[in-house]
Amino acid sequence: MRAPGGDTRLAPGDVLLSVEGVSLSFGGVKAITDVSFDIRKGEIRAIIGPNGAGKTSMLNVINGFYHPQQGRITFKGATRQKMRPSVAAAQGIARTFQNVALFKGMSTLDNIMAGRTLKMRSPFFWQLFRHGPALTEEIAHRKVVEEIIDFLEIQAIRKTPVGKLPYGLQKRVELGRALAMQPDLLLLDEPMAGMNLEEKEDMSRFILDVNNQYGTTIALIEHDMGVVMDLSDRVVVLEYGRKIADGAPDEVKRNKQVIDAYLGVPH
Amino acid sequence: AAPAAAQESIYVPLLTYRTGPFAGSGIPIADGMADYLRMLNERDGGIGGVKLVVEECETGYDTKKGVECYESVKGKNPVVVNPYSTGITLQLIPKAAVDKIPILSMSYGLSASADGNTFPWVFIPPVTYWDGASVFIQHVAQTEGGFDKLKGKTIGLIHLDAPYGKEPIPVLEKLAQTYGFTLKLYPIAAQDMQNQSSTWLNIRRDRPNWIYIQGWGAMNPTAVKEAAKNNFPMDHLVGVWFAGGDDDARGGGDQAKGYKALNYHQAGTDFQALKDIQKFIVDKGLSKAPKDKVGENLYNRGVYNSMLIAEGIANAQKITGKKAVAPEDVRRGLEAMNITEARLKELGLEGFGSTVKLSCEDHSGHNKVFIHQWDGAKWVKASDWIAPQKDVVRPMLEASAKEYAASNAGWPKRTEPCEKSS
Amino acid sequence: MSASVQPSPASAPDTILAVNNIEVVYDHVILVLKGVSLTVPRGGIVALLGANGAGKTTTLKAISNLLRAERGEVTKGTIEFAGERVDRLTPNELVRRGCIQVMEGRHCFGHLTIEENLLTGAFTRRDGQAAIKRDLEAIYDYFPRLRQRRTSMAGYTSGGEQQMCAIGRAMMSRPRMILLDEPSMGLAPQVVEEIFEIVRALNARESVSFLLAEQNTNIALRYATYGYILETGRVVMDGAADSLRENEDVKEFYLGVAGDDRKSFREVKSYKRRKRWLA
Amino acid sequence: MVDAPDLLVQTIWEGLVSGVLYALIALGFVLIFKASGVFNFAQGIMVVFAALTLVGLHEMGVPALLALVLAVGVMFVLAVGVERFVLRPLVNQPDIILFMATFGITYVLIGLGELVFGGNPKQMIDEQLFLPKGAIELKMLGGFVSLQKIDIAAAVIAAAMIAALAFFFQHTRIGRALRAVADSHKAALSVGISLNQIWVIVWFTAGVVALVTGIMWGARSDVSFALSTIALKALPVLILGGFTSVPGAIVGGLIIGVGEKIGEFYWGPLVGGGIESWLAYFIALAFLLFRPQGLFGEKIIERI
Amino acid sequence: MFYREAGQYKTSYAADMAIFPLLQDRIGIAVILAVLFVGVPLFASEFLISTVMIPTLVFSLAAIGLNVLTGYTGLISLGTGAFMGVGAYACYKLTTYFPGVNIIVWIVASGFFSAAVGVVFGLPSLRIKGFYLAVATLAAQFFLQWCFVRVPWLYNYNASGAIEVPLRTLFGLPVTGPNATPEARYLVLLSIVVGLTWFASNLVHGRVGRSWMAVRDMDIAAELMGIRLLPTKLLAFAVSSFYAGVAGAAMMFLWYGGGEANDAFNINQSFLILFMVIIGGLGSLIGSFFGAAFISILPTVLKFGLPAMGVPLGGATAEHITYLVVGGLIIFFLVVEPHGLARLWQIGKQKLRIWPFPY
Ligand SMILES: Nc1ncnc2c1ncn2[C@@H]1O[C@H](COP(=O)(O)OP(=O)(O)OP(=O)(O)O)[C@@H](O)[C@H]1O
Ligand SMILES: Nc1ncnc2c1ncn2[C@@H]1O[C@H](COP(=O)(O)OP(=O)(O)OP(=O)(O)O)[C@@H](O)[C@H]1O
Ligand SMILES: [Mg+2]
Ligand SMILES: [Mg+2]
Repeated sequence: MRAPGGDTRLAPGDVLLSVEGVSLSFGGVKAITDVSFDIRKGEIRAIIGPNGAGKTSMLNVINGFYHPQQGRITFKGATRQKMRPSVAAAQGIARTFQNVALFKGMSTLDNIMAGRTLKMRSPFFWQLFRHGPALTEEIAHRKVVEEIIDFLEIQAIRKTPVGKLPYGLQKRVELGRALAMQPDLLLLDEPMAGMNLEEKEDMSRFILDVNNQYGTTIALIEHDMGVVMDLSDRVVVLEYGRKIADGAPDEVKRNKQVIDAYLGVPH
Repeated sequence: AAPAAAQESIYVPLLTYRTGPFAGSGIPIADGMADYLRMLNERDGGIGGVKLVVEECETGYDTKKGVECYESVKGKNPVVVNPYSTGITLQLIPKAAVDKIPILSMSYGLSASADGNTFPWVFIPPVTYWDGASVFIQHVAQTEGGFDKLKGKTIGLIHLDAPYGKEPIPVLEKLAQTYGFTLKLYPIAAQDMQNQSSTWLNIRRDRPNWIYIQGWGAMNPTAVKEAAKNNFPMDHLVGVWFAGGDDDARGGGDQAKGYKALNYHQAGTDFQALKDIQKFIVDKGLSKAPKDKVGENLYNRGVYNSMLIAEGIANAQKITGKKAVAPEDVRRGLEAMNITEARLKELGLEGFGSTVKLSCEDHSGHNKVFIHQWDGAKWVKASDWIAPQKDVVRPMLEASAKEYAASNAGWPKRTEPCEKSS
Repeated sequence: MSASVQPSPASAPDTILAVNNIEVVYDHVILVLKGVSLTVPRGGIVALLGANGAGKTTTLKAISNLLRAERGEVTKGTIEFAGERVDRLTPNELVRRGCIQVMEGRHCFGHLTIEENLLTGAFTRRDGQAAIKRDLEAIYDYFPRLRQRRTSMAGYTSGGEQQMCAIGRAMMSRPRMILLDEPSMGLAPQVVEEIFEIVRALNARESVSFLLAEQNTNIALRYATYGYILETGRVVMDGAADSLRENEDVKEFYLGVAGDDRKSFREVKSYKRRKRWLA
Repeated sequence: MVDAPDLLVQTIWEGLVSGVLYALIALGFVLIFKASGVFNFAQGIMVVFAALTLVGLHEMGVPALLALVLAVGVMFVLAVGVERFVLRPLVNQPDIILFMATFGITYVLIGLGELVFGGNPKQMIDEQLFLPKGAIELKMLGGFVSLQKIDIAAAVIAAAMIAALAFFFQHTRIGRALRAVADSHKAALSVGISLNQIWVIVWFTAGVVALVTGIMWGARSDVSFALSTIALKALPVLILGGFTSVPGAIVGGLIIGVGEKIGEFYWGPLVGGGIESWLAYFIALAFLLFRPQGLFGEKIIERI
Repeated sequence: MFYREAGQYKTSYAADMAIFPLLQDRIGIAVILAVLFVGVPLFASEFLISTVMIPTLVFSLAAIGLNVLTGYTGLISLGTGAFMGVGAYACYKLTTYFPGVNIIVWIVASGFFSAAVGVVFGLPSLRIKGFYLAVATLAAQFFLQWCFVRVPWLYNYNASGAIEVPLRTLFGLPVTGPNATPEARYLVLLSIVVGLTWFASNLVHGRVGRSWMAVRDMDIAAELMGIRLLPTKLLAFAVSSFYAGVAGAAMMFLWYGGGEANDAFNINQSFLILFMVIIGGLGSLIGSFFGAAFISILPTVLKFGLPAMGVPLGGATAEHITYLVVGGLIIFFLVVEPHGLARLWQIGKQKLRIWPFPY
């Protein structure tokens, strides 16, 4: 699915993205206060925390939708403070959303194809004729997309407008759309909310496969501790916008502060 | 109006507008037009013994609908078409020569179409807007005490910001040069017809001595009201004939007293033909017009218009000897039109309107106009008949007609033979 | 919990909600429910389980009459609430009769503050400002997070906060029955637990009945008394919560326990073919 | 610039007056938008229709005050009709569809109004309704400023209405429900807000506002459907003030009114006049570039 | 029964991506084109061609343009009328400056001028959204309309202030001007419409169309996926205004044959086109045709049809009733199917597919 070599300078285990001292507030609301952590290439990094802790906001900062008042983000060695989201996308950051943000009027296929827009280059002129380079390109990308569709087992809903799909499938299509961008860093915001066990298992499988087979780095927000503990390599815990713990799942699980703030009972 | 009936009847479509933003002016005109023709049917059994089939087609003063109306009546062998809107007329002018259907645009439409050599199928009697403007200036000169008094005066033109409204500008500009007055233009966009306060503030600043209104519909009463509000002397406010409706003045209330407008026919019902309309149509409940509206200025405008149609047809019958005349015949009939005082009397319209004499070259006649004045309740004649400055207007018209033909590449040369004037 | 009453669908007086063999069509052509029947006993907590797209949400919307707003239609069958046919009522009339739905996917009023959101829940109430105020406080006690954010516009709050707001808003109408669609979605584990405790408390104290569509089968069956399992628009299995929890198929597909141990998500090696209870 | 100071004063006064009248139209619009999220294109037509009903009934021989009551009644029937036949079946549809439906209403009202009362313009029965007539002429600054009494009345009435409505929206139960409905039909339904009832209330209120507006406008010019084109001027007022803000309507109205009068008066002649037809939109656009939701509009929520 | 896709398997992506993947649809299109190109000019009356077919085609073109903007990109515009006007004046100026070049070239080329103007007025769309943008586009409408009157250069300083359509020929046959037969004008127009529809269809089915729809459905998500909003929106404005411009030029030159352009391209025109797009179906090309046909034919049918059917109505009353009926029908169709005639059509086809079963 993914031609190797999107970025060859970093070896697995190197820091792909680092967040240093980021603070973000909206008027009086402090969504994030002085948070630092890093994401290494090839890992699955979970971000957990109680509701309103600032997890989604953190992802929004990472892909340029929110601009932090303080702090620095370094991605692939390049530091930035402010960036248009489309630029972040071009650099290789893709994501899914907590409240499904699919293009509701479009079919599954078109949604995932839309994920490839950045990679399509044929000139407007040929688009008019849907011929020559435009057609070749369209077919090439369609192949990639079909692979993703096969991979996610959503062949049957290829042509269904996504607005009509049940929630769980929408989440899957959203994952497909993010995958179509062939990102270096994939941000998943509660990909398994509203899924039953079987579907969570499927989704876990997909996430692991993306991670293993294509070496995509993943940042994952999830409230299902089973999933988080099983899948992730390292976990960062936020509460009220502050980082309260960071480490391997087992460590975090036993952290008293984390238990009080979030887990309730030890898992 | 089936084609089969064409032998025994003459089909006269009337493009009218009883709806839309200008319905207020359109309704009385439509009533007047229809009632006069129907009266001929009732009283005389038509024209020359041939019944008229009168059919209204609603345009809403909308060009698109108007053209659609034209297309729909075109197939039914109409002897003459009355577009009743400058926009629609402009649209139909090129078609007329091709479809061979005469267009009668009575004192509206394209002023240049007075040139019969270029526009053999278009008629614009009894006057054009250009004539109107020149009459207005003459009236100003008369009131001020001579043309030399115009020098240094400021004259304003409030006009609808559309081709219709802009018609008088070239003539006024020319006259301004000749007589040395300053011309100020106050355009009013169609959507601001009822929202003229800033225009009138400008007028207050510029202090023009006279104002001419080339307006239509709701624009006129609003202008009259604003004039009153801004203490503009009413008798220095003069409307073109289409700004002389009863409702236009009535809207201004008492303060509108003294407001003037050009006209080429009288208001009221003191004419035999109008009495006949009342007798044969209105009293029998055949008219759409409320009884008290008969004889109002715009109603009578409709009557006058239909009188021209009827004369065109009657002339055609006379020239050709046919009874059920064809469009081409009526074109000839119109070209040969010569309505004298005597003829008006015959028609039961003595003193009612201006005389009309058309010819092969002159499709307008540039006939006489007078000043109407609102006395607070009705229009009264406030001047003698004034002849337009044909010497000024005519050359301009002809030049303009040439230009038109030139810019419409392939404009047909006149091939229709000229009629000996009857 | 396990010692609760076994509802019997036939016992009409004890039944607060009875859905009889309904069929639902979207857009005049898409048949989604193909004859679903279920009953909720007065004071019962009934869980509606099933995979994505099974039709849980559709069933709940059919009951609360929100379907029409999405161009869906109940083409067959009847729905009775408290012994009265309700399938022709407006949602508003149903809320007045004491049945309210918490919709899947939050649906807070984005431009209203959290507090205003909660107050809209009391729209149909007629018992005076004081009582409403009291309940508002009670909700803030249930969800302290909401108290903190009471003056924020709901549109800006986090997903979980919105979910709490939606549930609190429904509670503000003092219903006799709540239709809960995926209450646990997007909530922190602690809060999920709390929500179900609230459900239990309301049920016990004020005998509010619940019909909940929930993906988190584990917790749903722990709190519910009875369960229905829906697959592609049909009820394929139903029974008391305990018995469902013991059922092997349910265990495998919904609870994720093989034998005694919970499997790790990492170990789900190949994709399972779905096994269906299809007829 | 100020070569005639009395004219400047008069210009500002005229601007304020038209601003108030624009604001009145905008107000009816805001009501409906706020309460149902419907961009009610028919508001302008409703103004004419209401006034036409009033005048038309009077023309048919109904005494003025009774005609006023009947016109209010007609607006109520209209509200019920709109709710029953348009809004109810279109609940939860995209905004643009509802917008489109109000075009349908526009057509129906034009057709109905002209069919019943005829298309010719009518005089407003301001005297019978005890509205003041005439003007106060103030000699000042070497000239005069004339204030029409009817305009003063309009300003007073508008101020009162706007204050009442602003209070109603922010501080009452129904007001809150209205805003909820505007946010999401679906969610509003789910919490038991009776959309039907709300819509009737709101459209009726908007109808009454339209009637008042119609009387005021009608007294300045006359009552005909040509008037509805002026109603378009309410649109820049709306975007300037914000679709959802009652005070925004009045502030927007005043800014637009004064802005366009001054613009036309001082700069219009430089380019041949008539710039009033578009100036209002550019003024609104300029403000909008800095506040895309209008001066007082609800903030556009962008969150993901 | 006959409308089943069963057995038609796609063996390549290219085949699956075809715009009409079903054989039945392709045959249908061929038949329709044959009727339009051959049947109509041969058998239809002049009245039918000039008051039904030509207006419908012109409006279809404008509706496609607006659909690109509103239906596909989600930007509501109330300035279509003015953009049409820009096209008409551009064509007028071009053909008077370069009378030698074929008029059809200029009709199409005039689209570029309105595209440019469209882009300028599309700039605020970066910040302004929804109905706020819709009202902002009215600035374009009124400003341009003002220019049409106020800039005499546009109408070549002629006295009538109107566009005067000169005689122009194609292969020696007059296609514009009073001597052009309705059939000739119709065929020229039809060719333009078919060609531009094909382009539009290619665009919306490819990358460009997907970015438009992405921006429409969820602009934030689109931006986070790397679709740059401003260029995408401006492109939509450009393409949309291009179509509007060509429609405007076609309207003046192939339908009206000249006239008061200020009046023809007024605000009502803009609204009318918006009607068509919504009634026809947002985001559907075929819907644009349905909508254009519906809105342009319905009043004509009512106006000339009712009396022909023996309903005796005076002109004005008929007009009022037409208003009532058109308004009522707009509401009726929206209620029946808010997604427009195109969706009704689709549902109809779907029902046909599963016939004789209800679902
Ligand atoms: N655009 C915004 N404007 C105002 N407040 C905001 C905005 N975005 C986020 N917040 C606030 O910041 C806080 C963190 O929100 P965020 O969405 O990041 O939480 P979260 O950790 O994702 O929670 P959840 O698990 O419930 O999704 C919340 O209190 C939220 O209300
Ligand atoms: N508005 C609609 N139009 C057409 N089909 C719809 C619509 N809403 C839902 N459906 C279809 O109805 C079926 C059932 O959907 P429903 O939302 O009831 O499932 P669900 O069981 O709630 O799933 P989930 O667990 O994902 O929420 C799905 O196949 C869906 O595609
Ligand atoms: Mg979140
Ligand atoms: Mg669901």
